[in-house]
Amino acid sequence: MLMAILACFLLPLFLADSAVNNLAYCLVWTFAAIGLSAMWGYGGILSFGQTAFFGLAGYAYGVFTLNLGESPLSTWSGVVVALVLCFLMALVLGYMIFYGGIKDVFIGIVTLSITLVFETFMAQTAGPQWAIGKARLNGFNGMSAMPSLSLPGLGGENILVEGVYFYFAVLLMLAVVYFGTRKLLDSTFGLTLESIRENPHRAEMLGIDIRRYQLAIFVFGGTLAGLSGVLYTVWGSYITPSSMGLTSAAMPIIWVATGGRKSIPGAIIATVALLVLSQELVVYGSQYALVIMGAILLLVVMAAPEGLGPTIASKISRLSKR
Amino acid sequence: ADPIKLGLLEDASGNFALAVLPKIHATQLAVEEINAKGGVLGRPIKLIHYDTQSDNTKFQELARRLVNTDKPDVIFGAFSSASREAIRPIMDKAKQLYFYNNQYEGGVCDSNVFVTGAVPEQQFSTLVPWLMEKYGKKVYTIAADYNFGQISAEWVRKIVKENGGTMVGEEFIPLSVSQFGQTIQNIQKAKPDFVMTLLVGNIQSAFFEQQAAANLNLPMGSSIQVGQAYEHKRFKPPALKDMYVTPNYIEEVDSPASNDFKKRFRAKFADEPYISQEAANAYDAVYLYKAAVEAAKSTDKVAVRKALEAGNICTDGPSGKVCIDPKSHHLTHTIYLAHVKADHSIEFPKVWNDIKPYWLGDSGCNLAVKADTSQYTPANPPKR
Amino acid sequence: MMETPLLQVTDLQSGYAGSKVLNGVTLTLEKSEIVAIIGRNGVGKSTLLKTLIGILRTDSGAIELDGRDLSPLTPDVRAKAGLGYVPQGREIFPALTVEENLKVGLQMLASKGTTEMEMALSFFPVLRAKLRQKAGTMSGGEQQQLAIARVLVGKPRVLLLDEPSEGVQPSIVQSIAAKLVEISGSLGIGVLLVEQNMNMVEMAATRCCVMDKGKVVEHLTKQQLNDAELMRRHLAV
Amino acid sequence: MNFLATVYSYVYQFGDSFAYLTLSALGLAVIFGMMGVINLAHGEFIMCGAYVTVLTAKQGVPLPIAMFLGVAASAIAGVILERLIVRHLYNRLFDSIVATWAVSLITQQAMLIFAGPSIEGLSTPFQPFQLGEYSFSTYRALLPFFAIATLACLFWLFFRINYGIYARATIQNATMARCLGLKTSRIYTLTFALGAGLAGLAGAVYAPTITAVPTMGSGFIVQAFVTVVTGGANVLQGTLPAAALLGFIQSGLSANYGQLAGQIGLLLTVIVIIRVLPQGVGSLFNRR
Amino acid sequence: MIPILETKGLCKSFGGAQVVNGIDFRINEGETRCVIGPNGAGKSTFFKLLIGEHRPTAGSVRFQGRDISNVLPFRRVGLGMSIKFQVPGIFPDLTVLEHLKLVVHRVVRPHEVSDEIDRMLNLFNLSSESNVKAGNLSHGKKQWLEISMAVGLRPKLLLLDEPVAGLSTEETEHTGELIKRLKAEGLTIMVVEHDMEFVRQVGTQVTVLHGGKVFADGPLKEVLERDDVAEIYLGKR
Ligand SMILES: Nc1ncnc2c1ncn2[C@@H]1O[C@H](COP(=O)(O)OP(=O)(O)OP(=O)(O)O)[C@@H](O)[C@H]1O
Ligand SMILES: Nc1ncnc2c1ncn2[C@@H]1O[C@H](COP(=O)(O)OP(=O)(O)OP(=O)(O)O)[C@@H](O)[C@H]1O
Ligand SMILES: [Mg+2]
Ligand SMILES: [Mg+2]
Repeated sequence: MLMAILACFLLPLFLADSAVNNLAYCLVWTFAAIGLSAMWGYGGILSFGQTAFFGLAGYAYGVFTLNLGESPLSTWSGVVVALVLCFLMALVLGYMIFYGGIKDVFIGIVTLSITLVFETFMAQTAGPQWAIGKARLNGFNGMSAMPSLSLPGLGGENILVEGVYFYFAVLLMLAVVYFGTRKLLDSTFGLTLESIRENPHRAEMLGIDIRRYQLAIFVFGGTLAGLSGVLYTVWGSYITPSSMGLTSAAMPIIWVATGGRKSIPGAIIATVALLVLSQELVVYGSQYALVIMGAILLLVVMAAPEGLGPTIASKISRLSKR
Repeated sequence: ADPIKLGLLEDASGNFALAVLPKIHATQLAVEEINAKGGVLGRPIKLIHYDTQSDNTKFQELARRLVNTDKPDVIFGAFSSASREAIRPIMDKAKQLYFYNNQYEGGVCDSNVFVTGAVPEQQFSTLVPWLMEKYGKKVYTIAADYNFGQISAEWVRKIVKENGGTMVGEEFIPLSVSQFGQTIQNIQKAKPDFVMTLLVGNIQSAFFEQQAAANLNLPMGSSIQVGQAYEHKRFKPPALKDMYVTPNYIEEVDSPASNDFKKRFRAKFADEPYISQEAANAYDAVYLYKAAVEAAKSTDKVAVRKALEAGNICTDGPSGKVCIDPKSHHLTHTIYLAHVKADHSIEFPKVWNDIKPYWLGDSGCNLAVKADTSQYTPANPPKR
Repeated sequence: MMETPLLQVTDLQSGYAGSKVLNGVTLTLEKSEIVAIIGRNGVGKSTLLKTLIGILRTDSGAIELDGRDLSPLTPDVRAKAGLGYVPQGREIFPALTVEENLKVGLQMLASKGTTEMEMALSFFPVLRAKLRQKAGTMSGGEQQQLAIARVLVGKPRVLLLDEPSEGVQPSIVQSIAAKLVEISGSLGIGVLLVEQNMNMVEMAATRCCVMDKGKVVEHLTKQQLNDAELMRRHLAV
Repeated sequence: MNFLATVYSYVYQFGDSFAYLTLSALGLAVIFGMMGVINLAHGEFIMCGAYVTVLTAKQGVPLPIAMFLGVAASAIAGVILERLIVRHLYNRLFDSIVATWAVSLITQQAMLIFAGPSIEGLSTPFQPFQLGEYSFSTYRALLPFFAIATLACLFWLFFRINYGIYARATIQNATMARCLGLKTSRIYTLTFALGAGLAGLAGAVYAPTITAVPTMGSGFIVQAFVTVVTGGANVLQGTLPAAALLGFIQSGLSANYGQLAGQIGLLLTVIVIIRVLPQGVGSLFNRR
Repeated sequence: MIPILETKGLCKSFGGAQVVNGIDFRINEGETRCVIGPNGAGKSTFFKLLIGEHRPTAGSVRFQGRDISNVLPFRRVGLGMSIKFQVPGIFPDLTVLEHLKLVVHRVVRPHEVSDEIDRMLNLFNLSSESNVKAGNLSHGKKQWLEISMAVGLRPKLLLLDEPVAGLSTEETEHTGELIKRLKAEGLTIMVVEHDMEFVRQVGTQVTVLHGGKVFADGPLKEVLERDDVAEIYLGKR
């Protein structure tokens, strides 16, 4: 994985700027997928709520920076504020869910309901009365024109973190998040989570406060989804309620399931692969894009029962053994 | 010669595909016709179409890709206002020449954007007073609960008031609602003289059959029904009985220009369910662009925009002659009042010729002089 | 002329993905015989029964019931052919009521099975009192009794019992043993009894096979079974 | 009289909401509740039922028979889907999310390409009736009764004849069920087909009231999932009270505060219910 | 002597069924107590009330002098109780090693974890299975693993619900020895078992539950000799 990330740092040497920009877009989503994989693959929590955090963070960044301008301080604190908000919302929501004894699919539906409430609500904020400070929420049309991230330059000019710089920034964050997550999940914390996934009841009888662990991983995953949301908003200067709705909410689940729930690299690879694939299909497959996409997904599910990540890994190890 | 690249972002799948497919086909038809006659300035037009799948985030993604990778000379596209607003900032940032070929809620005053669809001052200023005259002054509006519906409803409200009528009800419907029992009863309770329906998408279109089944029996007015998603063809009569719409073109228009257009269209797309007003707008847009390029003698974006703003770019389209208004970048239109009869056949009780998209210009938007990228509403007009 | 045995297992091999557990088990079971299978934990006793009923695929060897080879058949066909299986760990249907659990067993019969049901209930009286209780909320021993009753109502010709005494109170173990002896004798049923409970084995078994490492390593007669010292040696292997 | 009409109008709205929630949910309740398969192609079965109903009715087949054909077609589609795909995923239920989602994508878009963006609809049967200042659709007024009748049939099928027992046994522990002589693969197929058929029924029943388009299924799916899950683990006992409760709240809110309040209220109610009854509404009725 | 655990009037009913019906019970520190009784007597329910999995409908539980009736289960474990359930509750997808790691890291300092795990593997004869997923273990090994987890938590009070069900004779004896050793270390142990030989091996004091009530209580010998106990539970000897 380290090699892969290093290779990604070198990619801009070979790719056109627009391709790098596009790749950055795909990488932006991987955080939400990593979060879900940790939550679902390790903690057994199937959340449909990743896009709610995604949206919350996006809107938070938008509202914050549209009000406070495009200085480096404003944009970066926008990121922090958005993440903190997601953290808090996940904490409250997770507290309600796990300390309220909600389990299994019920978690999925509660999180889905919350996501849809949030979406439905944001979609009707079209009127001028829906504004926070200078930022109009703008309903279904979404918010746009948020500033990009920037860094203070030497000559007083700010350097915009755009294009290749943005790509590097995302890649750097991905590396940090990936290794951080690995470390977290390889520790006894991860093992405890797995035991909760396998048999929550028994885990509790080992003296484990399962609610605390579940809450912790839920908050972790939700905050990562928030990171995706902020970066997405920064990338496109745009956030809309439809990036939270049912179709969008299903996407992280599809990616993670395709990649193999328990495999973080699998989640990353599947996210990027499926996003790139769906774009290329739109470009070259015209109206057959969705049909082909569906067929490919079906094939993957039927042929790679463990998910893409583990299946590829075992293929490689088998090949290298020869 | 080098082809002229025309980027097209339209929904060939998803919720809006139904209304958008005729638009795509009309664009293809116009491009094919022009290429068959030797292209523009001797250069063929190459169409680059990405299917945006009725998804705003896809619009955003693909617009960027189009602008950065394919670098087209002009971009056409977007159906819903939301999708237009998703890509407009990208067009502005890249100073990309962009045509939005759809009727909409009006008010976009943007240097980089040209709009070939009809706007409220063309559709509502004609329709609403006419209906009030004929049926009475009490009006009830149901509208899709997003920017398009809200701003359109604002227009209706304003025009009703200006003409001495009253709004007896106004209801905004979330886009995911398909069950209208309650709405129908609210309308019955309010006893309006007619209902303005500004419903968007397949899901909301369920209203028509349901109001007929519950025997609501009121005349209806709209800027979008019939002309976009041909509800009168999709629903069984008399679901749309006494619907009045003001499109700038629909298939039923019976003029030599229209009939000729329909013939060419059907020759290429024999089983197109309906040739809608947006099909005509998309078709006209290609010819308007052609005219502008020929006037500018170049595809240079600045030059073409200058040409479009000169005030003499017109084309003879399916609905007759249409011209670009230099101030607002919108189009003059002939507006047809279409009345859906009990058997769902269409009659045209009235036609208004050459209605200008005057509101933006009158209230202070003048793109030929002053650059802008905003969208205005009656409540929030341009600052002078 | 040699009569074909009721159940003949020859050189049976099977196992789980990647690991072979049975290394050629051979045994016969005659009518009215109760053959106990004993052995230490993990030697493959349950695997043997799972292979006989068909949950696990036969890798090689044969399973013949009245001379008919069962090995290519699916479990439901084998059940219809007369194998009745009580798995280890009960595996009752927890969300079904006791009565519904029994009805699943009854579908083996062509008739409505009123008498069979009555027979099972009179034999396990705890069940009668709890017919409408969800099986999953019953106590461990009650569930075990249900699992046995569920198979008995289907009138199998060969019973495959995997530790049926587990979790059952001593007095009921005794009566199960007695009942097994009675029905195998009167109805000509053959019973393969996997057991750890030596009391049960002594009370019920007519003969005994000792398993180790996926093989039958020893056959013991009824007399040898009663020799406690001998048994101890065998079980300690 | 007018008071009566107003009262009836509330009842009518409630019934309408209830019927819609129940009928959209039943197919899912069987497939998800009984088999645990998260069937994201639920909407496409609904579409299938609607399309077949409309197309055959257009050919002059009487509406009830057309509806029956719609149901049958969905059930057959269910058999095919189960045999080809779902069957291989029973022990990895989460993968069935991806698989059925893929099937849904393929079906929607293939329908759009091959059957066109829409077909002409039907009219709602029966004349409307008038009560005070309101008029009502007779067909819709009857739907709640139809929904209850359907539920009753299902209840009978699952609890009173042994098929239900066998199906539930299979779903709880297929291996053991097989060892007891059940043909589990046939039971799976039948149950899936039943669920698909019920989804088709929703499509068939609502076909005359909406237009059939390839994406129509998505209009049903959220309500369906929400109702099923609110109903809780015990699907058949849960669906009715869940739909009644949700329908009551939704119709009440939209009558007084508009459709948006109805939509948001519905979702919030779900959250509250699950918070209060973590096992769903059905668990209230479990203690026999 | 101070009792380590004491219950007063402990009751539990499900719906209408009164399963535990006013149990007054006390056990002193360092004692080993066997709890026996017919199937469905309420033994497992009693244990679950002690560990907190069920909430009592009436009555109280005191542990080390503190009323823990309203303390959550995992906190009770933290206070020094641990349980082996009747049905092995394992984590099917985790290896044996991971199970032990999970348990051990809760009670020893990080650098001692691996030594302690090795010690446990040896103690419980699981070394050869250390990398096997628990779901793939034989039934007996699962029981073993379950016991090892309960013991590995180093509780003050150990609750064992049918620890030797499904264990071979040899392993049963081994378990008996283990329990004696733990007792010698001062651990308080409560055991539910139907295997009378095992009960005789480990127990000195016996409590008989019947119908949710304490039916008999006293020294092992005395209780097992009683005719009424034989009638409801032991059967003929
Ligand atoms: N599902 C499985 N996958 C892989 N291996 C398994 C599986 N089940 C059992 N095994 C292995 O097969 C071997 C035999 O197991 P089996 O359950 O047949 O033993 P047993 O003789 O019944 O033991 P016990 O007396 O403990 O029940 C064991 O080594 C066990 O680890
Ligand atoms: N949730 C419940 N609902 C109804 N009855 C229950 C429930 N849980 C347990 N019971 C009943 O309570 C009784 C006691 O069960 P328990 O498991 O405590 O018995 P036990 O003494 O452990 O028996 P065994 O020796 O068979 O394990 C049983 O008769 C059982 O049917
Ligand atoms: Mg075994
Ligand atoms: Mg018990």
